[in-house]
Amino acid sequence: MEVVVNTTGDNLSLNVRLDFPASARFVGLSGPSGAGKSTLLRCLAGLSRAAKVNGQWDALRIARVRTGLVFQDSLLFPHLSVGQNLLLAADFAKQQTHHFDEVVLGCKCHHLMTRMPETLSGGEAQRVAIARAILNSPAILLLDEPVSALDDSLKHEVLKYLATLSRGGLKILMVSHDLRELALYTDYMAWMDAGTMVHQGPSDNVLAELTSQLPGFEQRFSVFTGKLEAHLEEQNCYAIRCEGQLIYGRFPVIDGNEAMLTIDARDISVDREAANASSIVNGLESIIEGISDSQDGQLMLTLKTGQTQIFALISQLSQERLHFKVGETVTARFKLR
Amino acid sequence: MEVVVNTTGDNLSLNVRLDFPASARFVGLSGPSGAGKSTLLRCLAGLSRAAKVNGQWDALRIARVRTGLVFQDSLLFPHLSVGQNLLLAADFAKQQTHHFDEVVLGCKCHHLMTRMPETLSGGEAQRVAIARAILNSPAILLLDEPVSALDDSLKHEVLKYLATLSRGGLKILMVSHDLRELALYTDYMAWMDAGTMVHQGPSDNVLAELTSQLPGFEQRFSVFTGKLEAHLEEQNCYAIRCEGQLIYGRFPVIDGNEAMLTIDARDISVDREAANASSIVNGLESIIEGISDSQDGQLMLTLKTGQTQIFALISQLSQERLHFKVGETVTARFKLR
Amino acid sequence: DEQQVNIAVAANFAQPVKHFAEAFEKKTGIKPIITVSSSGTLYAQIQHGAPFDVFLSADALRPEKLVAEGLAEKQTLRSYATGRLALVSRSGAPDSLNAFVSRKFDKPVAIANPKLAPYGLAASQALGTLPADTALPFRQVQGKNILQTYQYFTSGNVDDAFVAWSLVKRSNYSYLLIPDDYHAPIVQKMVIIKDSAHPYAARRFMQYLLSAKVQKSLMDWGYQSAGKR
Amino acid sequence: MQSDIDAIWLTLKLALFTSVLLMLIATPLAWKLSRWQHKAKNLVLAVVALPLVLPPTVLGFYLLVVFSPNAVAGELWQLITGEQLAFSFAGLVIGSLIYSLPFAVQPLYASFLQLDNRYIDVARTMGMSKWSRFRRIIMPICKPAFMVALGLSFAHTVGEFGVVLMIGGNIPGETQVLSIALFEHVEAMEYGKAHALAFGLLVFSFLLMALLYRYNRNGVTAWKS
Amino acid sequence: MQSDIDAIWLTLKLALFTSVLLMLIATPLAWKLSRWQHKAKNLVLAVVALPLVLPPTVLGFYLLVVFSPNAVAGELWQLITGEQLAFSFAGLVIGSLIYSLPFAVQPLYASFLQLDNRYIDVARTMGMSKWSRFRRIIMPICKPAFMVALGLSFAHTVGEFGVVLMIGGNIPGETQVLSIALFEHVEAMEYGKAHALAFGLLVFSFLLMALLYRYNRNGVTAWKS
Ligand SMILES: Nc1ncnc2c1ncn2[C@@H]1O[C@H](COP(=O)(O)OP(=O)(O)OP(=O)(O)O)[C@@H](O)[C@H]1O
Ligand SMILES: Nc1ncnc2c1ncn2[C@@H]1O[C@H](COP(=O)(O)OP(=O)(O)OP(=O)(O)O)[C@@H](O)[C@H]1O
Ligand code: MOO
Ligand SMILES: [Mg+2]
Ligand SMILES: [Mg+2]
Repeated sequence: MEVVVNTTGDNLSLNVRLDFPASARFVGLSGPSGAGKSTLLRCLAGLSRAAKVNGQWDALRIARVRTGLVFQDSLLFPHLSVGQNLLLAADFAKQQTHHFDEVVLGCKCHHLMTRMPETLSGGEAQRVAIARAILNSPAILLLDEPVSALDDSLKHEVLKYLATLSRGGLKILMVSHDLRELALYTDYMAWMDAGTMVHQGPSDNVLAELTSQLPGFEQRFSVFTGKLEAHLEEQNCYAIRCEGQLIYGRFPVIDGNEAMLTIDARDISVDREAANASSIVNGLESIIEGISDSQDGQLMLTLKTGQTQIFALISQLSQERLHFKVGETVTARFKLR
Repeated sequence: MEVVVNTTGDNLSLNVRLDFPASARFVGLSGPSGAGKSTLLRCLAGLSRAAKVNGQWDALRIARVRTGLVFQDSLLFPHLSVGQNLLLAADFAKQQTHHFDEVVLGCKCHHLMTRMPETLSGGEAQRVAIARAILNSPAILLLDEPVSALDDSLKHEVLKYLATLSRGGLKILMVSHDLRELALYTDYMAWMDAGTMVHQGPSDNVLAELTSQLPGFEQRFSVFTGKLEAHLEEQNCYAIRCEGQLIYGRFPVIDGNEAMLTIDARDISVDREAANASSIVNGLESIIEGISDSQDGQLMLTLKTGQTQIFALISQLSQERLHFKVGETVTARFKLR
Repeated sequence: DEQQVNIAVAANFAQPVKHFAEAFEKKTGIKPIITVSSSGTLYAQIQHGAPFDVFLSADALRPEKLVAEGLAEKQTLRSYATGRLALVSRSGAPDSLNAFVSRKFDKPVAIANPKLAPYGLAASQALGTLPADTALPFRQVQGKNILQTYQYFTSGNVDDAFVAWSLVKRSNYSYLLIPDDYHAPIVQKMVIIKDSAHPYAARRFMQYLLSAKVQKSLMDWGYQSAGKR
Repeated sequence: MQSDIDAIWLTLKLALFTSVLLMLIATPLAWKLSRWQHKAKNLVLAVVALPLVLPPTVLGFYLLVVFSPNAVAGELWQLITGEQLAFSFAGLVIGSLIYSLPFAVQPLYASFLQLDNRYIDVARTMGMSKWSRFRRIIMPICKPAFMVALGLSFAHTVGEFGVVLMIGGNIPGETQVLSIALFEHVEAMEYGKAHALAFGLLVFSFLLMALLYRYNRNGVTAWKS
Repeated sequence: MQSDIDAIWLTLKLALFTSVLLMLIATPLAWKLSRWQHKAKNLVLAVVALPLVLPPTVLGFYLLVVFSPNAVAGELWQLITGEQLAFSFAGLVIGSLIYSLPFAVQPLYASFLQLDNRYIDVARTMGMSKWSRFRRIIMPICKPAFMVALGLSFAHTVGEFGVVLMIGGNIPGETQVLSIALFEHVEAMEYGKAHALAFGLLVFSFLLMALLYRYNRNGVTAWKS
């Protein structure tokens, strides 16, 4: 996938190049409010005459194929019932790629079919809008914060359904402010600011990059990469050889033989003595490279093992007890999850 | 605060009693999509003629006082610029409770004043809608998913600003699907489903109740309550005596002398031997009361110390290594944060 | 000491009345205020209390009806002019009506609506004098009144029209004056309204209109004087 | 020419009175209709449009009958004001109001139907009175429709003719409006005068309308692109 | 009476032709105008409203001049169709179109301005053609305005009188419409016939309009409460 979009508006000049492997199926897009995410989707959907859009996504020329767009507001046609909205979309599909009832069920709007849009709750309208876009059978589906008004369990059900569709061949570009949501469901992601792409790549890479740059400690991540050693099916996790040591994770990003795991700095603890009888499975022997100043009662240890940098956020209280020093060898530990 | 709302619509019959101490300032409201949250807010704002609304919130009769409402859609007046929208709201305020520039800055819309609403991004419009409601100087502010379209850092800035306002005396009832967001910023919260209140109380209590009922393991919490022993200002944390043992946390909910801490089950690890040289500060000796079946490679240990129930989510891998058994005495450990 | 008189006049006689009114004002100092409309409209308005003093109708019927209904002074009912019908033609006036109907037509011929305008009635009577088997070789279009009928002609949409002599007398168009025995006389009558606010001025205006000098000059306007016939 | 100037002045006065009064009558009527959820609504809407299907002169004739001191309405009016309703300025205004009512009511009605009620809800929570809501929210959002209603009823009153002729009586300086004066010029074949007056009327109206529609500019119109 | 029946039939035909043609002309015009961001827009809008300010008879007179075979338009028409434009049904239709144009254009224009463009964007991403977007999205959302435009122009054509009278020539069965027949009855003091015809016209029009506005029922109107 390689798409270039250029446009200049009153308040934003958008110059973006999306560059992902052809295999990318479910791509995330994030960035601060006002970065131009919605504008980019509008351009990709061919709604901006001024914009120059070039490129293709897995042999689909962006400017040619049907691109469905779910707007940030649901924008259901107010004169049609939910069912009629969906049927209209299906009517104008070039081919029926998806089974009507399946989509309705996947987007959890089976009970809303006879309703008029103005009687729907926020989350209900959002689901109908997603279903409508899918039923139009686009080659590429652009989603602008499609699950922002859904409760957690519905959100995950819908996202899982979208992930299923993307595995079935539908290309999805989804805007969201929830980086974890993107990390969980998308395989690639991009982060934009002020009309330009700042980061893009495999979702976890981007997350790691992002978190190492964010001002607050709390959002910093460590990224562990290495050869995929095993898939422990029964335990439902993967073993990865990272810097010569085995670590385990449930949701690594897997790229052929390589695997990658990202862990929040706040989820990593540091031990001086390797405890053996702990439920914490993962431990990586490493050397303390840096210790930050305390900030709000917390400080960040930067550890290193081989080429891998590990960030561990510990409390000032434990530092006062343990007095970690630069150069010391410790174990960075984190739970398997 | 004690408010009773009854109304019957085509698709929902709402029968709700909100019951919080008078001291409640910042109250959260959550529940599945379609539960009736937005409908409840409309009733409280006096927008539903059919609804019967009775009760008061800290001496304010709900049906009498000015209740500002930020709708799920921003609904900025399309014929007025952002600045004019805000000025109009301020014009119709009964008294100027807040400083105009301060609110504009607090809601991060200082750079948008001359814009027309249709040129705003989703998040920009949301912030302006919040500012507009505040500038109208309501006695009670009702917010319907007000930060759902904001990126993380903006979201927290705006929520912090709202928290400041609530400390300044403004009563806020906020709907959100993000339970953690609610736990962080609200002091009380309610959870509703199908038009009725299912849980309500101090936010962390409700969270704990909720998480123990949720089907998935991942959202289960432990709640630690006890006497507030100390506020370690330098370390920026609080010490709480829970079941005779000292635990530390940065953001407990404090109610006079009592304090309360909630910890995700996935953030608690279980050790057989108490490790001393670990950056994990908190450890509570407890007894294993139950071990769940493995599900997706994870299992839930239910521990007990005194009256406190602790949920710890551990991996199947570590259970295979450590073979925890019911009745065994272990240490539940979690990081200070 | 009545300073004005309100005159309601049928459209076809508006021009002469305006002319006479000027002279009348100069002579008497009474200011005539002239309202022009179709006779039918004026009649309906007077029926419903219009503040007119004198009504100059295009026919005899309406003033007589007003008298019969007790809305006008019976003793003031007078004919003030007699109209004459003319056939105006762009391709040169025919010598007679018979010669006219033996022409070929590629446009309709305009007459006034016989139900509404006395000249229309006269025109249809005139056409009715033709031998019974004469099929008229043209389509008729009808104007609401005689003036509209004349406009069909002047605007070029018809080339022949039956109009009032008064309309064409001073024009450059060639016309045939229809002999006045081809139709019932177009007697135009006037009457003073019963509730007139200016009965004295109205009488003076009436007298002025019937004065020999005015009656004699009617011919210049395309009317015959009232007394004739 | 004096009579032409009188007629111009009278016409302006009539059109202004009528269109302004019409807005005052039509706005609440259209609003109520748009918020009314009753079957009879369609009937009321149909009744409002009815004056249109009668030829103006005929409508004027019936109004004349009703306005006559012999009729109840005319008698009542005379009792209250001491003046006759027919052939008076007030009569002209009433006639024009009835004839132009649909042009004011119906565009407003359509626009009010299209309005998103939630804007009004927001205004209500902001403590705006009914009148403030109307003036500061509804009116500006529906401005195009107000302009259309005002423009159509003004123009129609200027050009209207049959009704006014019938109930006004074409009395110079009192009820002789421009349209009748113009009509007279045409009828009297004073084409020079007629052309001048028609041209003047067109230019004047054009300027007035252009001015009116200019206010539409910064309406709710910007193109979300 | 035969002539009255002819007149009724002709009136219906004229009103139907005019209002349907008017919708076909007014809709794209109003749409273009509502999407046009140019200063000249106000001028065009003003021009559209202009026919209204001329008294119908006067407008009719000028049309008569233009329709005449001596004028360019009339000559061209005669060349193409072989028929005269004045006194023909086609002429009536053209005159009515011009006179009723503002009633169709302006309500549609106001409604199109109020329409949220993003609905059209959604339709566009759904692959709808221009025509589908219009028929399945724009028209239903703006239905109240379409009803108003159709209703006003139909009613106005039925009642319109001056223009038709002037350019029609009152030819029975060809250009003698109901309004003229009704006018004749009134002027000829045949009040009984006039009342009967007026009453019939009112009842018929009322039924027709009520039917028309019924279609508004399930519009975009439900009360979000
Ligand atoms: N129609 C418009 N006219 C002018 N400026 C616009 C328009 N639409 C958006 N903008 C501006 O362009 C910038 C990008 O807007 P966009 O909606 O793409 O942001 P976004 O990344 O989607 O933000 P959010 O997360 O808040 O939805 C913003 O500053 C916005 O104010
Ligand atoms: N105007 C209405 N007419 C009929 N039913 C309605 C109306 N508004 C809401 N409902 C229904 O009432 C129920 C509650 O709606 P409400 O908007 O209060 O939900 P909510 O809790 O805010 O959900 P969400 O989180 O999705 O916004 C839903 O089933 C909704 O479909
Ligand atoms: O003046 Mo008339 O009433 O047209 O014969
Ligand atoms: Mg956006
Ligand atoms: Mg809601």
